Amino acid sequence: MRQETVLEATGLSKRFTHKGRTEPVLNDVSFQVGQNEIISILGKSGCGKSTLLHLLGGFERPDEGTVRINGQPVTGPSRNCIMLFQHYGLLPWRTVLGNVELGLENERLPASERKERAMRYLRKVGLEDKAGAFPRQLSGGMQQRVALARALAVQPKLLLMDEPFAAVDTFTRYQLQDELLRIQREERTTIILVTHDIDEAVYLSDRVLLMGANPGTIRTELAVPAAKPRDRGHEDFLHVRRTVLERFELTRAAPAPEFSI
Amino acid sequence: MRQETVLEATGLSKRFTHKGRTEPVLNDVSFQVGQNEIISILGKSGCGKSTLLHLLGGFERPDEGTVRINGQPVTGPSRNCIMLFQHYGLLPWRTVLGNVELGLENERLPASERKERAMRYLRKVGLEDKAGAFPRQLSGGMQQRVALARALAVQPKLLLMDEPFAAVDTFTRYQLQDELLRIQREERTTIILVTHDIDEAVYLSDRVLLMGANPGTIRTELAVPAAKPRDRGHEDFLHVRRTVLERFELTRAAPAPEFSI
Amino acid sequence: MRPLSKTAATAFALLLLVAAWQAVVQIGHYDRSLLPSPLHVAQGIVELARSGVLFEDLQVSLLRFAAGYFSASVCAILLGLTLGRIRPLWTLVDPIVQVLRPVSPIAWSPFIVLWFGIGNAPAIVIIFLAAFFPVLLSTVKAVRSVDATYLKVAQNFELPPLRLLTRIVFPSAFPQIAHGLHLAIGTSWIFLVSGEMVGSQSGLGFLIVDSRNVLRLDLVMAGIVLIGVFGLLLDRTVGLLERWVGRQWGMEK
Amino acid sequence: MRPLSKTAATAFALLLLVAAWQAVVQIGHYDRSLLPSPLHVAQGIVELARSGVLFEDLQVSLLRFAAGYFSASVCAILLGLTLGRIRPLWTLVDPIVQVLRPVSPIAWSPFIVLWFGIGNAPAIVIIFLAAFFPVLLSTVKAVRSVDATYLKVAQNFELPPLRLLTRIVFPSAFPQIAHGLHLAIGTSWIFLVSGEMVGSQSGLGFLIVDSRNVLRLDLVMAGIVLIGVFGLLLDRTVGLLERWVGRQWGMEK
Amino acid sequence: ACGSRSSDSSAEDKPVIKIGYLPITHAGPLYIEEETKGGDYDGFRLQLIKFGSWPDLMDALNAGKIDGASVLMELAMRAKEQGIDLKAVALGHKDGNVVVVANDIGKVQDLKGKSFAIPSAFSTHNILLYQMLKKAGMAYGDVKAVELAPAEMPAALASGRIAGYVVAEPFGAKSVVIHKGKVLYQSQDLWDDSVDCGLVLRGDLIRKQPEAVQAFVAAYAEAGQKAETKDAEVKQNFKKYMNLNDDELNLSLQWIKYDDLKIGKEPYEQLRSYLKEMGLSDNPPAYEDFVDPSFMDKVK
Ligand SMILES: Nc1ncnc2c1ncn2[C@@H]1O[C@H](COP(=O)(O)OP(=O)(O)OP(=O)(O)O)[C@@H](O)[C@H]1O
Ligand SMILES: Nc1ncnc2c1ncn2[C@@H]1O[C@H](COP(=O)(O)OP(=O)(O)OP(=O)(O)O)[C@@H](O)[C@H]1O
Ligand SMILES: [Mg+2]
Ligand SMILES: [Mg+2]
Repeated sequence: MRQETVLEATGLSKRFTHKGRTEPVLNDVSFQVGQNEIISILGKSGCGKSTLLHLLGGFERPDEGTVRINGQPVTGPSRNCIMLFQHYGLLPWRTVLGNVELGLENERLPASERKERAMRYLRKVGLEDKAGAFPRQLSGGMQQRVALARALAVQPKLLLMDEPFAAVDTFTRYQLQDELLRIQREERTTIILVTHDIDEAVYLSDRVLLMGANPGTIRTELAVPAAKPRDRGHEDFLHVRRTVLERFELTRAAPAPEFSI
Repeated sequence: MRQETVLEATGLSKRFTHKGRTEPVLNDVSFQVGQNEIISILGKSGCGKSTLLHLLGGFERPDEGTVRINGQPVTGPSRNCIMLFQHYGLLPWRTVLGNVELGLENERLPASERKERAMRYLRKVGLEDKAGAFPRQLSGGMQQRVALARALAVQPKLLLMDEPFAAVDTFTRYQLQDELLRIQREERTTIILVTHDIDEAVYLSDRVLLMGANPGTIRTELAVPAAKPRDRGHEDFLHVRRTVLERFELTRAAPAPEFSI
Repeated sequence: MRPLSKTAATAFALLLLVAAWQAVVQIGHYDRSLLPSPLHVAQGIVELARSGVLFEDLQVSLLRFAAGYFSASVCAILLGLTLGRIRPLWTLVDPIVQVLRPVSPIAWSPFIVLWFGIGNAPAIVIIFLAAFFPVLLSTVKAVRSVDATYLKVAQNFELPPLRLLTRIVFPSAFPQIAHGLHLAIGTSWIFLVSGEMVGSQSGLGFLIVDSRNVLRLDLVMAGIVLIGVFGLLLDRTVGLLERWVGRQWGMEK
Repeated sequence: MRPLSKTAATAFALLLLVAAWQAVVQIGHYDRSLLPSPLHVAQGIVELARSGVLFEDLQVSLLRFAAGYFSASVCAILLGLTLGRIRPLWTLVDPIVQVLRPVSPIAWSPFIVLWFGIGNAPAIVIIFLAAFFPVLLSTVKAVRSVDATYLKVAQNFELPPLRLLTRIVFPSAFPQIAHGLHLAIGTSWIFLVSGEMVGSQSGLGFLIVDSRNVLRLDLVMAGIVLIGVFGLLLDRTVGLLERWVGRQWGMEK
Repeated sequence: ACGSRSSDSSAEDKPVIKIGYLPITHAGPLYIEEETKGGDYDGFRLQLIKFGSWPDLMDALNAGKIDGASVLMELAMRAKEQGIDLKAVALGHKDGNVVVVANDIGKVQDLKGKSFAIPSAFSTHNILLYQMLKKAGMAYGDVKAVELAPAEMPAALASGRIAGYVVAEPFGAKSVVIHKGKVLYQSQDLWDDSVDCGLVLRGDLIRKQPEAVQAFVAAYAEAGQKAETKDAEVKQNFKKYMNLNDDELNLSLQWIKYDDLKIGKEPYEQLRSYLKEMGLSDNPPAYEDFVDPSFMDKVK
């Protein structure tokens, strides 16, 4: 029914040992992501979202379970599957162009071709004219765009994004979300993003995975039927949003337990 | 028509000189805040929100214009008007109790009474049992509550909050917003808060001041008629929300200019 | 188990060092009086320990060091707090410090004798000087990098100036000051030898200088070993303190 | 205008220092040969400059210093990059460094003479040692505190190990390494005097030691002044470099 | 200022003899020897190397980085005892040490309980202190002997930190010239023909280059004779090495003799017995083992 499966996580568990105490952080997480999908993982702080993303990207090994990308088990980080970090992970001593070229230096490309390819992706995120600037000279939103261009330049099968827009203000965030949708449409990249922002999850994704904590599990999966591009004020959007709020008991109907953070 | 005026800002302007270039950051900002009101100042990153709050609190002097609190011109920071900083400004080497007592050490209070008063406010924010803990042992949400207790303990006329909930996740943010409303009802404090989160502004405030940038000015004032406590899913709420989105051109109706951050 | 394995690693490392030393002695065929072997030096240490000289020297050196180091720390921290808060004053004092700092205690010693005499005083003064400048510099730097938010909070609660210094500036700068104290213990311990060259009749530095005078290089090496080992111990102790401060101040988790 | 006023402040500060010195001389009624006045020392400097000795000494000292300092920096950075990346290795090497570091060059000098002879070599070796340890320690610290995100990015783009070191670890650690280089220039310049005691026949350190031996304390003081002033200049130069690196790397705005 | 700075590097086959010294009056003959013919003699070339302290000099000598030195005889004997192959071939000077005390010290007994500086326990100066106390009927422990760098002694005396000192020249003359101290004894009053500094060479040099050594020692003895004239030229040459003012130089030259630099068996045995008596050495090298008088003997 769904398109070809890009990522398949089965029975992922992860424990951390801290000061001699072993605590389960993730327990039996399984899900699949199809070609060209955008999936959001939504959950409270500390529920294990980043840990899950690190397992998917191969940055850490699960204690149990496996991750497969295009059927191949993941044993370490690879260029197939690029992670975008919350604070962008741009190298401050390189120019914007140098940053985008980073991922291409590995390939046997002549310098001119490498530069051209990097410029193509910079153009795509609208930062052509900033190629010579250093990251510190850019606003947070621009930096996130550079990181996106750098990731796309190696043409990965899968993009992992860890709270990609949490550090920019609401207005910029809205713009970046729109851009991400446009670029994803053009590049047909598969994206898994982690967020604690309900609106973001609903606005961007085809499916939302709601995570519970202690240990982290996927509690519910919610498909978002509305067609993209969506209208943040539209009734369909608001309906899904309300469903999520209710799932997390955040509407007036059932008052939030007061001191449970 | 309105209750007694607590704060009165008239014709505030502020310029910063950076590398020999003088740039206006605020231009002719005027507004009034009444007793027991909650006012949000909403604007994009870098539009001068923090600068405005610093002028109101007396941390910086305006180049033009005056700030009056209860009719008295503000010449410097004072206990009348406490600022809550984005990263809470808790002293990491003091316990939670020690932090709350900080503002009380100036008063001629016996130690026992001081402690009692601090504990009263800790109880109010639900952190009685954390009195002996250090800030680093608390989650972000708890830390913000400690900062709130510390501010309230000196019983200021006015509370200034700079993006108070920007650093916590959405779920915690919702809870903290509810708590802030409850406490404000009990203490009858006047609050001015700065935010870039549209939902937050609409959910909390009696009036929203929309700021424009370059230089920062107040473009519109928007009263939020809905009674508190509000329902984030309710039609009244969504209506105001939509109005704000439209003002900032963030709904689909008028597509956002793509690369203007 | 962690600290145990760390001690084991340290012991193993020192063993390696001794082995390397033995190898140099054997390969180079050095005369015993030019480069003593670890065994000879061990014998030297035993000889010193037996005669009681070792313990006495150690004690007197540690006392002198403590006197110089602690008085330097206190002075440097108090001065640093003041200078760090008053920016124009520091602009003036900074060049003076930078001119005085790079001058070796050996160069100063004729003047130190003139003002402080011989015996304990010059050793203490030289260690004082060696510890004073690094602590002063790091205190000033620490004070000047105190988070502006804390200062604003203090202003907001109307703390009077002295209380601002004791309750906000000092504790807030303390982790970095502690780091400075840690660095300074290493750099000032080096100057024990220079310090105890000026008319001292006891101490580890004197032991080295004196043994050099009488061409007992095995005892010079014994002195080096003792200075090295006690330097390591001092460093580790202050390092622990620094880590504790760091944890207490919430710098690390 | 800023740098100008800073130079003015420096000049004023040094003037203050000279005034304080003159005051001490006058109040203490010290004999000229025990504590020379600024004027006498100025005469001494002029005398040295006239005879050409000053320039020669300065040149030879700066050359020796440069040789010791740069070779130490290169070695320490290369070694530090390696040790910082391989944690168990550093656990072993750290105690060795901490034992060797606090030993004064004066104590080492019999062995330095044995291995390196007299003349230029011991001076360079001693400056090497004095610069090596601080740079090594700060490089290791810098490498170990490289932002984990950068390493993950590098893994993600499958950078090979050597390229990881040159393209990610080194540039990322560089601002902190530059700070270490800045610190080390001060601490190693101090050892110029110790270094030039061992059979050197020229240099600022030799000037001081030699003048001390013939009781020309005015020339000793002249040497101190020169060492101080050049220490200040070296410090300021490397400080500028450090600031430039900081700006380039986006550490400050 | 110093001759050794600008030793021309015209390389020949002649052996270069590197001799270490400290800038003291006691090394006088070496200065004259190097100044004569610029140190370029038939059969060898002399290169003087200045050191800052005795230990630095001994390090270089023991490690074979210099071929010989004008050094305290006691230190050289000590090195020999430790197994370093050294031979003493001549004296540096005769007499020339003075006991300098603060102006308020009238007699030896006044020193009781006070600090008194010597350069090193292994020195003629320590023996002189011992002799002086013994003659005055006091025990060695009656004064506090402190080891101090010679350069620090005048300052320590002037500021009252020590009551007196005995050390190589010109440090004694220094205090006298600035009126911060006075001469209590000259060395010959305490120990006639005292052995102090000696010209010491490494054994391997003597074995490999006996002719060069002979030429060197001959020139040395001649330089001693010339130094003994203490004329204007000699003083001029001394000042190239010591950077002293005239008063200090004249005074310290008054006290010293350079004419007969042979190491006699008698005074040497005296030194040995003092070393044993003071407990400084159990087994100082015998005259036959350590002193090689043959070179001086061949000088007419
Ligand atoms: N390396 C580690 N060692 C020990 N515990 C860890 C480690 N990494 C994460 N944890 C713990 O695992 C839990 C989940 O962490 P994680 O960072 O995955 O949460 P998150 O959902 O991403 O939170 P946030 O929204 O705050 O980023 C937390 O309780 C954290 O303390
Ligand atoms: N001390 C200062 N010196 C020079 N320029 C300043 C200073 N403080 C602020 N500015 C400038 O003033 C403008 C407004 O800054 P401000 O911090 O008030 O914005 P803001 O609305 O609070 O932004 P954000 O949402 O990112 O916190 C910015 O362009 C900033 O660069
Ligand atoms: Mg996370
Ligand atoms: Mg702000």
